Amino acid sequence: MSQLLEVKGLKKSFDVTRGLIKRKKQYLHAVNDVSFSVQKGEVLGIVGESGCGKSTLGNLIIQLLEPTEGEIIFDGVDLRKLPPEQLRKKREDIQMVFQDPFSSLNPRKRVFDIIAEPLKTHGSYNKVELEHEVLQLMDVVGLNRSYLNRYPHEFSGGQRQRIGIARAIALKPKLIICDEPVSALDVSIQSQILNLLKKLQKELQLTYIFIAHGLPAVKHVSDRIAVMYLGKIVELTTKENLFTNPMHPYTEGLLSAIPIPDPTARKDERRLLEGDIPNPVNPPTGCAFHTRCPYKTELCERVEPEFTEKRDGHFTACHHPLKEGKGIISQHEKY
Amino acid sequence: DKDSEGDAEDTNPGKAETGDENDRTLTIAIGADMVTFDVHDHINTSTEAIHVNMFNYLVKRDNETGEIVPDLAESFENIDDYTWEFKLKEGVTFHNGDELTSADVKYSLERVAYGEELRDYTNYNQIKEVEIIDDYTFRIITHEPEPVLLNRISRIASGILPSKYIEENGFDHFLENPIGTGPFQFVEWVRDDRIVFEVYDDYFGGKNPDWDKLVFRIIPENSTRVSELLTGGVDIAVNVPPADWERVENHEGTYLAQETSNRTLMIFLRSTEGYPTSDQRVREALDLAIDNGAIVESLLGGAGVPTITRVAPGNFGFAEHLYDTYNYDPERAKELLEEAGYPDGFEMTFHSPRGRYLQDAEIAEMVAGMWAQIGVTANIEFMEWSNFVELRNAKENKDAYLLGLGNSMFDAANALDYYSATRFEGETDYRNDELEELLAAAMSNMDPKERSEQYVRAQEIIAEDVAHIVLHQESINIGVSERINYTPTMDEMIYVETITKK
Amino acid sequence: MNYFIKRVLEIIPVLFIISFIVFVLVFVAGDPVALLLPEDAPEEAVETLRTSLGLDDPFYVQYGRYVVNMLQGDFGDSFRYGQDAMSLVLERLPATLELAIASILVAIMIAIPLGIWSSTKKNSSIDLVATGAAVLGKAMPNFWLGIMLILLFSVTLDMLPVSGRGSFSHLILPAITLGTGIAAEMTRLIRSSMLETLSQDYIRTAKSKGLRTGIVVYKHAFRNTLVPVVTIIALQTSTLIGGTLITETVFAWPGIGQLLIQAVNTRDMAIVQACVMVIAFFVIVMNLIADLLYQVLDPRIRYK
Amino acid sequence: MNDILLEVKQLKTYFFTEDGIVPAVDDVSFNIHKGETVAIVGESGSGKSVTSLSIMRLIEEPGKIVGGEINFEGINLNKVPRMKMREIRGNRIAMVFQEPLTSLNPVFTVGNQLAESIKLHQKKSKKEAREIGIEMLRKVGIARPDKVYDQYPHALSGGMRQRVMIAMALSCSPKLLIADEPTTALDVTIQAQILRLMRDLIKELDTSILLITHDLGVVAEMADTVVVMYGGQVVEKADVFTLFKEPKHPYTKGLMDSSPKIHEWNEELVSIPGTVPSPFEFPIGCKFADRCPHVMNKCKEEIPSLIEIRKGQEVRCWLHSEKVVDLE
Amino acid sequence: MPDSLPMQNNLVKNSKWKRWLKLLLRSKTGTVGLLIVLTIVFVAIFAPWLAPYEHSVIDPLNTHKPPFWMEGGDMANVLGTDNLGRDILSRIIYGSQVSLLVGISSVVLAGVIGVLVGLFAGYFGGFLDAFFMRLADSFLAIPNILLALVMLGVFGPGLMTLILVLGVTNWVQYARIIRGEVLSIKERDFVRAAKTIGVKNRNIIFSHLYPNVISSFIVVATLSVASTIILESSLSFLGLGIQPPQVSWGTILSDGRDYLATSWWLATFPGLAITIAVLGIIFLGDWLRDVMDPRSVK
Ligand SMILES: Nc1ncnc2c1ncn2[C@@H]1O[C@H](COP(=O)(O)OP(=O)(O)OP(=O)(O)O)[C@@H](O)[C@H]1O
Ligand SMILES: Nc1ncnc2c1ncn2[C@@H]1O[C@H](COP(=O)(O)OP(=O)(O)OP(=O)(O)O)[C@@H](O)[C@H]1O
Ligand SMILES: [Mg+2]
Ligand SMILES: [Mg+2]
Repeated sequence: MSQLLEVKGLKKSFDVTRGLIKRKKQYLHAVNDVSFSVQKGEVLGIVGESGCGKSTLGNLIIQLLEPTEGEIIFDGVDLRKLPPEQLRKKREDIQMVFQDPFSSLNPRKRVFDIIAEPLKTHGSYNKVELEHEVLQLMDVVGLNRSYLNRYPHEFSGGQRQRIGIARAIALKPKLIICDEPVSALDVSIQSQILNLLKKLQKELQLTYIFIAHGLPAVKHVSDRIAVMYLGKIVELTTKENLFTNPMHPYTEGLLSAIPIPDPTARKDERRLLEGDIPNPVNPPTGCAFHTRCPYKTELCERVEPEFTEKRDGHFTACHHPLKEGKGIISQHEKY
Repeated sequence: DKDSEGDAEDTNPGKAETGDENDRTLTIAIGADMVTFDVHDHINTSTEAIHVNMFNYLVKRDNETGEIVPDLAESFENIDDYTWEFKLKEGVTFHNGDELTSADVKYSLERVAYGEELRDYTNYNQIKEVEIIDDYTFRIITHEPEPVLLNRISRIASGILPSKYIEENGFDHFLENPIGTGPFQFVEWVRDDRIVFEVYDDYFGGKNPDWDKLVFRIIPENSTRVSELLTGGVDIAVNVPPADWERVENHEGTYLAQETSNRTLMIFLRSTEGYPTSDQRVREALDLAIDNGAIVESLLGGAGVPTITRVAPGNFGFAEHLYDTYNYDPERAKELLEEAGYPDGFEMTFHSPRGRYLQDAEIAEMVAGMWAQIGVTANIEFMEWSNFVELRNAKENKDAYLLGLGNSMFDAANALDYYSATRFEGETDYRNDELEELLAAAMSNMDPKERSEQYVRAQEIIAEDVAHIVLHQESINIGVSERINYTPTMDEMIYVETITKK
Repeated sequence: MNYFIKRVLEIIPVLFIISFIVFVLVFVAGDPVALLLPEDAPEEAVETLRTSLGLDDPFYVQYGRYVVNMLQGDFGDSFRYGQDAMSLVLERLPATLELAIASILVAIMIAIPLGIWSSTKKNSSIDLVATGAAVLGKAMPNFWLGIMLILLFSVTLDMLPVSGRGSFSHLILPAITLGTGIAAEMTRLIRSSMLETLSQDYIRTAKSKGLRTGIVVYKHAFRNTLVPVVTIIALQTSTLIGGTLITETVFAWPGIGQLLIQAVNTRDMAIVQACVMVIAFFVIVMNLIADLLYQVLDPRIRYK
Repeated sequence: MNDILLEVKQLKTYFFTEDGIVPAVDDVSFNIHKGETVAIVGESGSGKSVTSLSIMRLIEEPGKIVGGEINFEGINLNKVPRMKMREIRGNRIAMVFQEPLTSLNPVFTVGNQLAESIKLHQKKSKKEAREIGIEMLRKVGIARPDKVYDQYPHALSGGMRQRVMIAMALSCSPKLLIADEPTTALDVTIQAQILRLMRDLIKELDTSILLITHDLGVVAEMADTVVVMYGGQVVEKADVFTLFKEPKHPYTKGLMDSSPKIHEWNEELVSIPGTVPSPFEFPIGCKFADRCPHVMNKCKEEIPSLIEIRKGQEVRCWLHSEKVVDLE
Repeated sequence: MPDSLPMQNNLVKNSKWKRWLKLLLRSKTGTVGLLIVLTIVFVAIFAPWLAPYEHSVIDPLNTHKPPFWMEGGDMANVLGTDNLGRDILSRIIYGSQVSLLVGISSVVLAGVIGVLVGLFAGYFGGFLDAFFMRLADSFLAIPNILLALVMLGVFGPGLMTLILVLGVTNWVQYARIIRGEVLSIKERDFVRAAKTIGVKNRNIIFSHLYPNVISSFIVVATLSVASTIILESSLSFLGLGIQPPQVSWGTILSDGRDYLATSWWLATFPGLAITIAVLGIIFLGDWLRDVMDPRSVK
């Protein structure tokens, strides 16, 4: 597998100085020194709690936001160095599936127009070809062809998400960023969309960056998973590793917080994380997680741990990585 | 309900002004604010109507006899064609106590006679000099023989100012704190709201017996002004529109005082080459098409006199046979048009000010309607007064415009001056050589009888030529409270001295 | 940047733009010399005056001079009154402000109860009548309403003075005249934002606590509609001041309106400029105050 | 456990909208015993919230409770006068809503809103209410409660707000707490905290809970009894262990299969085909007929009734109805 | 997710127009509003055929005639005559032409400017936005009627000037509203989606933003036709409105104001016409607001 995307030292800070009385400038480091790479055909999951910078990261990669610092090397070129018109052309190769199926479709456009827009923008099709393409895309994502002339408000959330996916794959992009594509959907629909995404990835050899709140959804599609906390990646490894041998205490807390749909498995002794996520404008010193970490030491309060490869392909930023086997799935459960 | 009645009484100071304690206040509602206290720098009748209560002229026109009688002057005498000698009354004081002397007269008259930038300059620049003989004697010397000098100095801009006071304090101070010799002295001027005077105890004509305080309130909206009168908020309301005459007359506590004014409403026509109206037949046709009587009847409630000349009775040079009559013959008008080559009529532009004269806009519309009957389409353009003035100054007026002219000199000289060729060059371009000669001769003719004949002849020529269409003589229509006696005068001044309590 | 300072600084370009707009208008209006001089003034006199007033200079020179003078607080002299235009305007400002404030109070007194009432009884006949009344208030031209009020309350019922400024009772009719139109707009706004608020989750929460409807409506819902209400009041300042032009004429109220209309009619451009600047400044300040009020009214709003 | 606190009997709440009648809740019955936690699960639009709002009598135009009874401590809430209902609301029955951000009034301080019902129902002075309020905040695990008491909601994080909501709901020690998706808007770690908190508090206060959720994980952790709703109807009702072990209704099964299993590594998720139809598009018969893998002709024609197939488990499905068996 | 989603699905089958009609018939005020507006438009278009007389024909002998039901009135002049003996009904019928023309054209003019400014300033932000918003602030700070008064005073009154002046003074409100909408819409995911696709800015503005803001424009525009009609009457009061022989409701009303105490019908009937028209337009506007509310479209 060859490398498709490499992100190096990516940073994004927002100016959030507020108040009437003049104060010191305040910055919110939504994405704070993030580096990783994605191979062709791989699915990289990104999880983390609300506000930890997942969407910002996605928006940076897709150039909806201008990074404060860092490089985004896509397919061998640094996207930040491309002149505007070339960047516009390059967009063909990176697409996005949005979280909110309601706001991501223009309410005044028909399904046809929505799906055809990328095709019209980047290709030259005549009417017949265009319609043909669009219908094919609709087939691929499982939309009834007769919906061609309907407006978005005439669809349910799941169907809308299919439209969004059709739009994203229309140009056969090399990379698709899915920003919580299923969080807004009902459980029974979530699984339909997850299956669809997975199927498309396999069939079209797509590469995904799959952003999600919770681990359950990520787990089903991702090859590797990055866990974010307060603008930083704290752990990055394969999903098997993450679920069986998490190294970061935050990952452990995340795993144990997942409610298990089995009443017989209720266990009260689960180790739950205490407290809230700290204010990202004034993150804690040292390891940002130390305020909630059950294993914190004095070192953690002072020194920020580096994000390094602790085991083979298993990166984490922790002074006291966990021992193996702290996951919720034991090794032998693995088939 | 009792409560609200009680409330109404003590929350109604507007009414209270006629109550006991305010019994000695006279409140007069006028339509537009006074322009200035600079007596020489306005040409505004309604401003002068206020000024006459705090300034005096050397001589004044007796409104009943039409004669010119002394006011500040004790006596006057025509020394030669160029010189008049005056004697001042002694013991006349300005409101600050200074005594009136010849120096004040010299200052006042020469200021306007020499002040090119002043609006009244053209009516006084005939004066060459005021020569002081002693404190109470002086002579007015003119450039040319001046038959109407007395008329000139008994009207707008003739008020005598306090020269010492002005020299000491500057003219700006005077404008803020004006003083004069009149029966009332200045208290305050709240612009666009009111001008307040109080009685001057040492007035040379004697302290006013009825009024301690005089208030002019500015109420631009007609119906509001009338309402104030009806509710007793004011004692006098000027310019009552015809629609409200009946209300004022029939309302218990008010009556309508009417008088014909010295103002005549006219339609000025372009005699300039190229305009249809340059043809005398067309002008006559337009005149014949207008039923002056109908206008006076339906728009002015019968108040107003249709006329063919603009010199009104009471003026020197009045031509009686042209007055209280009009030409109306639409059939003949059509014939004339046909003769002039307009069998199907023509289209013309008709400018009219709005809100300046009694029913001016309505009159314009009605005239246009009457012209329509003989096939002439008049497109009316109403204009705000300033735009109208500008239009005329720029000489951009088209075929016709409506204008009302007064005559504060009460002499045909002032009125007929308007028909000399130089006066309206580029504006109406009317010219009649015979008329030119007549007017020039009359201008400096010191023989009254002959001069009068010259003017009557001039008016006949003007009427034959239809230099302008003369519509009617306006009326003054003033609403008055029953508690006072007031008779308006033809000159549109409001002499508070003549207003008495019943 | 500090929000407040930023907002205050923003006023400067706005005032400049306004001065420019007005100056252009005045420039286009042509020169007032004709009105200053007697009708048959000699040409030389006209020319002399033009030159002495600087009216011969090119546009940018005139504008530059105007701006420099303006910065020194000098808006020129009124042609009509021969006095400093700005002081004439300021002299009259209190009367206009008095009327404006009274009208706002009238509007508030009408609009708040009516708006809340019709929102809580949505689509009932009460609501319909209230909406109708509000629309009616908007549809009646000020001058017509003013004259009618005078005829009714002063002439026929003899309850209130007709015109002028003085005691409290003088204020009533003009304030009602002007207030009604604003009340109309306000009622509609309060109604719709109340409806919006009443459908919010926290209203459901308040109800689920067992609070009385009155408390739910007046405490929980109404407090939240105050921000739009303040906005509309601030935005209406402009309409309000515009309305005074008419109302002041009808009631012979000695405010800026009268002065301005006369000034426009007589081409007294110094006054027109001073008036516009003062009014604009006032409107801007009102909006600024509203902006600051938002923070008090809605703790969520903290400016960046 | 036999004393019933709340009895919902054949509740019918319809919305008379401009497009027609929406039978949002159509014949729903269940009981809540003292100290019991009953969970209602179901997809969006299945009528969960409307059920809970009906109990609170907070249904608004154009909605209307058109049938059934809601007996709370022996009183039919559907019939009590409004005054009386206000006394019950917030006092005997309290409610926590899904969106902690929008459910708190942004312009009043936390304390103000918290004290409101304490003052109202417990007739306390402002000062006393403050003390009780701060105590409640402490109870729900808010650090520095006296400071938070004077803060505005927007200054708090989602988890804190939800704690405030819970504190508010529990401040008058209600007998019944209705929690409408109390954790849906929260992060997993916070959700776990809140759920644990609720569990601890009800134990302490002996409060019954009606928990509304669509997350089977939450149900499994919290509930004693589960009511599964679909299209405004109860399709299955059982105690939590039975339900998870042997779900009978095809919808319940589908729901369980389609949620991702964190403990298993299976690749393909099972999912229920199709989507919940709009209220007007439901089939005439069984509302689930269109999406059911076991659909029969009968299902499309006639609505099955809720049948107790064994003690404590009721199912609304022709597959489990004697009649169907007969036919076969 | 809004609970109402499934419910809305049902509306799918109706075409847009059918749905509007359905919503219209459901709203009493909306129906009334539409009927009023249609009637006025009809009257304005067919004025020459509907009016019993030419509006400017004067009759000096027949002035101040009361409406037919009063003593002295007759069916020849159903609503009476004015101070020049002109038939009031005819004047009102003809007046609807100019009133509507002024209302609609100035709003269209203002709308074109305002919508364009709003779209571009809102979308691009930055200096362009700052400039236009300061400009907008400036215009907002000057009361409409004041600006109109000064401009008309300067340029002289007249139909075309009036339309231009009102257009120039009113663009701001549209610019502000549209900009506000654009600011929120451009953050919506579908605009971001268009950007990620690489759609050109111009296309984003005209094919994504424009269709989504135009409905608010229509609502506001409808309502401001009403305010313009009222504003025109105020300007007539100041003598700066429509000039004769053209006639608008505002001029009839303000011409008649001196006769309110004596011949009330002169000012009352045009006043009534304005009131009814404004009422109708506002009702229609409110209904449009409901119909076009994105929440009811979603
Ligand atoms: N335009 C912005 N201005 C200021 N702060 C911002 C902006 N966009 C995002 N943030 C802040 O940056 C942080 C990260 O935001 P982001 O949307 O990336 O989080 P997230 O992980 O996607 O959260 P969620 O799961 O809620 O979508 C948050 O604290 C957010 O408040
Ligand atoms: N005000 C209303 N007007 C019309 N229909 C309504 C209204 N409120 C709810 N409904 C309908 O009632 C049905 C049930 O809604 P309810 O809110 O109870 O669903 P829910 O199960 O709570 O869904 P969610 O999980 O999304 O909260 C839905 O079909 C909805 O469309
Ligand atoms: Mg996000
Ligand atoms: Mg719900």
